[in-house]
Amino acid sequence: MQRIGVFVCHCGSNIAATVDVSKVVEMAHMEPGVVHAEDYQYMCSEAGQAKIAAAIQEKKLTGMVVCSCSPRMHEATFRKAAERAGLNPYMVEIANIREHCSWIHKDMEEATKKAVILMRAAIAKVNLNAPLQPGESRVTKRALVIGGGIAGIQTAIDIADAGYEVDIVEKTPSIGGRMSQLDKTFPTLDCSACILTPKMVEASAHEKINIYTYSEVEKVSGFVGDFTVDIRKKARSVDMDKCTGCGVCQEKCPSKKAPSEFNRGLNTRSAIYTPFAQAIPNVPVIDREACIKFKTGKCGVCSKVCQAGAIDYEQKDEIVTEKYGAIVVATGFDTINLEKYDEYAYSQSKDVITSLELERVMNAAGPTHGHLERLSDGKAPKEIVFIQCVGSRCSDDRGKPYCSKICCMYTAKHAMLIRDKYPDVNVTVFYIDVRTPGKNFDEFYRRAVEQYGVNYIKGQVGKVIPQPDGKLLVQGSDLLDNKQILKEADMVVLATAIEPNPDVRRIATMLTASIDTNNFLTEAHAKLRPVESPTAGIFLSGVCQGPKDIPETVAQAGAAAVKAIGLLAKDKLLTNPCTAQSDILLCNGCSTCENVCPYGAITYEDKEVNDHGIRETRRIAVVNSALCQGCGACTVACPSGAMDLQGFSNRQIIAEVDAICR
Amino acid sequence: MKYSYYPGCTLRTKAKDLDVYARASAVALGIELEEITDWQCCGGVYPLGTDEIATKLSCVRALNEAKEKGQELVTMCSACHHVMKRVNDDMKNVEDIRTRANNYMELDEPYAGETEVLHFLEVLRDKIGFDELKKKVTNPLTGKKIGAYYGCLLLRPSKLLAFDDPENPKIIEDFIRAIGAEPVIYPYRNECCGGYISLKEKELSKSMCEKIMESAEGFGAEMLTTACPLCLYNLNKSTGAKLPVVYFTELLAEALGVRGEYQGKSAGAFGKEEMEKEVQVS
Amino acid sequence: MSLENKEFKPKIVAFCCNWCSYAGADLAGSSRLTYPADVKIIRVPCSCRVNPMFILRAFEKGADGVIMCGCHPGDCHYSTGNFYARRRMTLLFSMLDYIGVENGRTRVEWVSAAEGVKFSETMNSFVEKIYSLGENVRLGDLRCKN
Amino acid sequence: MQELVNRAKELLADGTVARVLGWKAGDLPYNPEPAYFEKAEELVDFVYNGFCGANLSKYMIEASKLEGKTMVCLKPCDTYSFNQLIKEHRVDRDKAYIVGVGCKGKLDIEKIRKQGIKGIELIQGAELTDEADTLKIQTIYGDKTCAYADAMLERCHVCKGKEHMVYDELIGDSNETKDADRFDEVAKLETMSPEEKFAFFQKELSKCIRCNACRNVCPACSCRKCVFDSTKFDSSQKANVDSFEEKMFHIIRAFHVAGRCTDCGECSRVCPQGIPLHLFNRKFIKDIDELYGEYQAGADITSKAPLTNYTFEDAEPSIVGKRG
Amino acid sequence: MSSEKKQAELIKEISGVNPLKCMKCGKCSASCPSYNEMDIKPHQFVSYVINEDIESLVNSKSLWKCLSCFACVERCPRDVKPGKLIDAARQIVVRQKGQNYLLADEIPELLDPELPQQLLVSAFRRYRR
Repeated sequence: MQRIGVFVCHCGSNIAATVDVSKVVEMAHMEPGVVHAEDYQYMCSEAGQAKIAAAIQEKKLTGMVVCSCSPRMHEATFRKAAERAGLNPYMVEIANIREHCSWIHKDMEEATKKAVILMRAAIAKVNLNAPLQPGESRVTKRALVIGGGIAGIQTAIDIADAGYEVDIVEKTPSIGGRMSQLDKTFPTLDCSACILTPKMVEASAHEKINIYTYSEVEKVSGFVGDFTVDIRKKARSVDMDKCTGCGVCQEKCPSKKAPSEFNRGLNTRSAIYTPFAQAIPNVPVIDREACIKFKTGKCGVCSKVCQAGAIDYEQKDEIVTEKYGAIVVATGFDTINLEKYDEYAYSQSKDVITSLELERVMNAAGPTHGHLERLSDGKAPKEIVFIQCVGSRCSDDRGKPYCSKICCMYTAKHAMLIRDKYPDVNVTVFYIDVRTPGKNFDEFYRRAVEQYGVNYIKGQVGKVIPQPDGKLLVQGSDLLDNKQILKEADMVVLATAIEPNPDVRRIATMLTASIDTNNFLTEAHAKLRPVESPTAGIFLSGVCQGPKDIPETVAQAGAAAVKAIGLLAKDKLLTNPCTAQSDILLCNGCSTCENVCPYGAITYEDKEVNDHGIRETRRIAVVNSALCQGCGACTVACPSGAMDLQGFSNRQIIAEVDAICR
Repeated sequence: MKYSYYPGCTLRTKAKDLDVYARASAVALGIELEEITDWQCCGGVYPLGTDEIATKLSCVRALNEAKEKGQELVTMCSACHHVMKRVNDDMKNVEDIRTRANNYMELDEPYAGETEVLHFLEVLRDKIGFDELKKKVTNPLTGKKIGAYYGCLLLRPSKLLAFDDPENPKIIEDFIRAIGAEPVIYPYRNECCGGYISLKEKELSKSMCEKIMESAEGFGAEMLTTACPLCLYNLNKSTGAKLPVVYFTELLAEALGVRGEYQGKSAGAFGKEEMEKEVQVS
Repeated sequence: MSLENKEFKPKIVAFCCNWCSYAGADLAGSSRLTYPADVKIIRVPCSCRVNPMFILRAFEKGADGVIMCGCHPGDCHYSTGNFYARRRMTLLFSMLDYIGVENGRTRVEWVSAAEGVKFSETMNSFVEKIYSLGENVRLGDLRCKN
Repeated sequence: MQELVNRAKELLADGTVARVLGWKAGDLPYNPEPAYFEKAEELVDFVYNGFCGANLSKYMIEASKLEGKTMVCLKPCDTYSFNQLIKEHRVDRDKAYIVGVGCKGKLDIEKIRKQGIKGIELIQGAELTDEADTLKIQTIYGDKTCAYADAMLERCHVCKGKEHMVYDELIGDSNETKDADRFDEVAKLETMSPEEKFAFFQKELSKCIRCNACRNVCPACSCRKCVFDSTKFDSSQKANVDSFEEKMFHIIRAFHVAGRCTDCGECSRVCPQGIPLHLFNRKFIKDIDELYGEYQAGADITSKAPLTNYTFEDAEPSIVGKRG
Repeated sequence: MSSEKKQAELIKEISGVNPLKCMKCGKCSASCPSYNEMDIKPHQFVSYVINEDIESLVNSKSLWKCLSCFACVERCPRDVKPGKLIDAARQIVVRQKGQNYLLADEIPELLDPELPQQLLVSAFRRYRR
């Protein structure tokens, strides 16, 4: 029989206001095996933990139940406390009487009853707990960063500076990401390239950083500390070692009709191309879809003009397999498709553009060489209307329910830059709310209004109406004036909602990292573990976790790096001892469990058994506890019940069921 | 291809053209439109109130008849199409309405939205295909610049009607291309003409129609085409027929070369046999 | 009369996977989204840990409804656990339906860690369903009832 | 039958096999039982007739542990079970010399009795070689006849076919006996109201005496120790005191063999209470076929079993309430 | 429950709309073709229902200026659909006896020979009990 202690936490008033904690303590005494029960204000506090330690030692406890907040919150805390007092940490069970009880119920009697039942279930379970010892696994001292935008670059540099090897895998031909497409950055109006390019150079020159561009993660296996990753290096058709980056091939390439990804399709590029002048590596790729040589077999101009002989039409995709201890996801974002928002006439007029397209228009390396002009006729606009929240804050199925966070600030930036450079252009912004939390942000927005005379109108736009003369009639609300206004404009700029890069779903599935309904990666804790995924060894950097501006992204990238470094600094990791075990006397050796194990942790061995006097050799399932992650799929697949999961055994769960239904 | 056909009240009276030319074209296209027996008017406007049942029953009756015949239900009129589709959606997805309506109806087997409702334009696009239609055109309307006027009922609410992009539709434009003419795209083609209020708020609806006409004209349209009797009436009435407005079925019949023979005929002339006879002759 | 007056308080067992649904339940809690206290949650590592024996055991001991929640298909922390669970539960529920146990007493719902609202809505609707079905008399072990 | 005996003698004589697994006559004309024969002279007791319904594949689990090969007689339907056991590493293919025996449908003594034929002394026409389609039955009340088809086991009316899935040699021909669809009964039950279904199963299952005959005969129920006998689930050795116990036992038993059950029908054949236990297994088979694609356990030894397989698009459990 | 509250609840029930979802962006008013004719603007309908001032709503001429064109319904980013609220208010009026907006006597003068049936039928459904 166990000697169980029950510790009921008030959590200030979080629990005690709705649950009669003294009643719970009283009821605890009536449960089998309970030799000690007490309540305290904050069990997780130092004083609370001291009480636990004292009880363990004085009452010689062999198991304990803490009735408190979610085990996802403080199970680790209480396990450590128990261990310090000499109790095996796996003899601790948590009854979640806060998130699952006091916070959701109003009636004290009802909540108290439920808390008692939850406590009973935990006691019933702990009665069947057995001490467990974690195993050890090694840590590969190398990190993988998926995505080479500012988030990935910053994370890689920080990890590399701490002395660990880092690989960056970037899908496109160059690192740089979205930030490389921006013209200026708020709130200081620095030139984006001027602050990004040095970071790109630093990453590429760093002896600890290895960059795979034009590459994708193909397969991930393993677990924290010991991931194995296949990386597909897509055929560049250019030998990276030979190419000098002279650019002649791009100049001479006769196929120049492919839409430029970098310029958001506003102009075209050659079939052999580097996305932009400052690309790293400065080695072009051949877009085989656009290349005449690949389409027809004739041409070969690039090969002829290449002095270095770097063009290789025969190059094939290559799979590189690497081991990593930690993986950082930094896959970034894209703007949403505006197909469902055609009331803004995006598909009907060239002069309705997204803000990201405006960045390219404003940029000296962009399609208009930095001149502000209408894309339809090249004329200089006199009236520009900005529309905020296009696709953001939409609870219907057209857009995104969240605020994209960056639009208010970049729209103020655009408005300000236009008014600064072209004082004769009128700028109107239709907004729902202007959201500017951040250092010097509201001041920035107010400057747009007060110094630059940008006309902010509170109200959404209902329809953009292209006119026969090429002008755009913007029909919107002015809610403060209670008017519907019709405004003639030469250009309309849509602050389009951002969404996680569409690849993230595939990557999350490979990493078994969870993802929310909007395809943002979920953090382990919204407040306390914002840069870790709930999946151990996976860290989150940048917009893949939620909308962010550049300073926030860089801050989070650094934080993700620190978390990864903390992991890589360890030589060994303790493994979860809640793994499956096969009972050799019950195992049929039928291989059913092996077929459902996602980790290949189950193998079969011929073992000599002594089954109540019968000695024979049997085919028996053996679990490799270093590989087993403790999901339990095998335990249900096993018809004989030979396979059981430590910490969540059949009898333990049944004891909980019984206690709840009692 | 055989469909249950729901003409609706207006097609029997003021909008005969919409009906007659549709039937003529159907024959030419090898489609059989079997008129629903004893159909009753859909009411012309979808009752938005979630507690309205009685006003939906005439639609349920027609839908159920099509279900029993195992046919899809086709309408020509935008309003009928709108009301039918939405009532059908209620019967399919709103348990309360389905139960109550079925209680009234006393059918052998309860109706639960099984019938598919199609606008004739959808039949042209999805069942026949505009490419196929193009092949059957004998008298292409080459050179005609035609503006499509959608109005509201065909497109909205887009989730329920699932007809076309509500802000940038293209079904009528594709239709116009198929019959050999040139579509004129203008921004007000999905803006309301104020049809429903044209009885009592004549000034208001007039200003709306003028806006639409001006826009279409500005973009070079020589005529407008619509699927809605109310829009046709209102646009003609309120703007003094600045640009001619015709039903899409009339254009279709003309392109298929069957317009002349049917001009001025009533729907009665379209018994199955007569139709076959007439088409063979032509 | 006395039977009718006796207020029916159902016993409802919810199996929640540790990574998504249990976290979703925590989020429902921290967002103060209420659902009836009749629901008691049992934490399992993954929905694939839920043995049909557990569900039958719950009914045997007097549960009126059993619901299992896991990560959305494709999002399982262990990659494939919920796929197996989905087949197992589909077959089990079909069998229970086949022997005449009201189908509404069992349910599977996929709830992610971010779906506190869905968790609470799911529990509310499930409890409502169980109230409408009333006490479970078809599967219970009569010895467990008074 | 004589051909079988002769072949068995040859195989024993040339040392190919160490023993023969077949049937020997019982104390009544209709109850032959599985038996091992290790010497040629023992084979005088060997029988193979219409009452040899027993599926011998399960015996091969133990026979696989013995020295030398065992000649085993398997009917077409038995070979599915044998294959399934190979797949689960429970039998050793190399330890078996499989003689695929012909089958013209197996007989059910209960069906004969139900026709009012009692006091049976002798039955003619049950031999494989008999061409007659009626049984001549000598009883203490005089001679009776019974159509062969009317005396067949339910499972033979829905026979999976004459083909042996695995064998070393074939002896004897088989008849086509299928004249019904195996899912008809299940489909009929599915259309009943919950009350009717419950009443039906309540009535059938309340007959169960937990004798474990179904479990003992089932080739898929081959666990070394059944969960209902182990301490792993707190479910062991409980007295059968309430209606739930049988349901739990039979549902779990069916669930444990789901995707592995070859529908050999032995459970129903051996049930002393006449409970149509195959209705549980067939329900799972029908669901699997409908939801995950047709699957016949034991048809091969490589395919993935339905419950250890999945697709992303699998039906949700809520489909249960939505179907028919 | 006060009668104001009852009326507000009735509107919510008939329309199936939860006005609290509104984020006051004004897209409905920006889309409305009848905006200038309305005394209570589409986006304001939501506040009137929240504030339980149904009296003002049912007396508003906006009820009769609404075209039921669903532009606001289509474009509302929050699934509030002011058009449905307006229709519900109109229902409340026409369900009260003697509140018919269209009187039988005035029909003849409104008619013209070209007028399609549909217009009359729909007018009856929109304006009369």
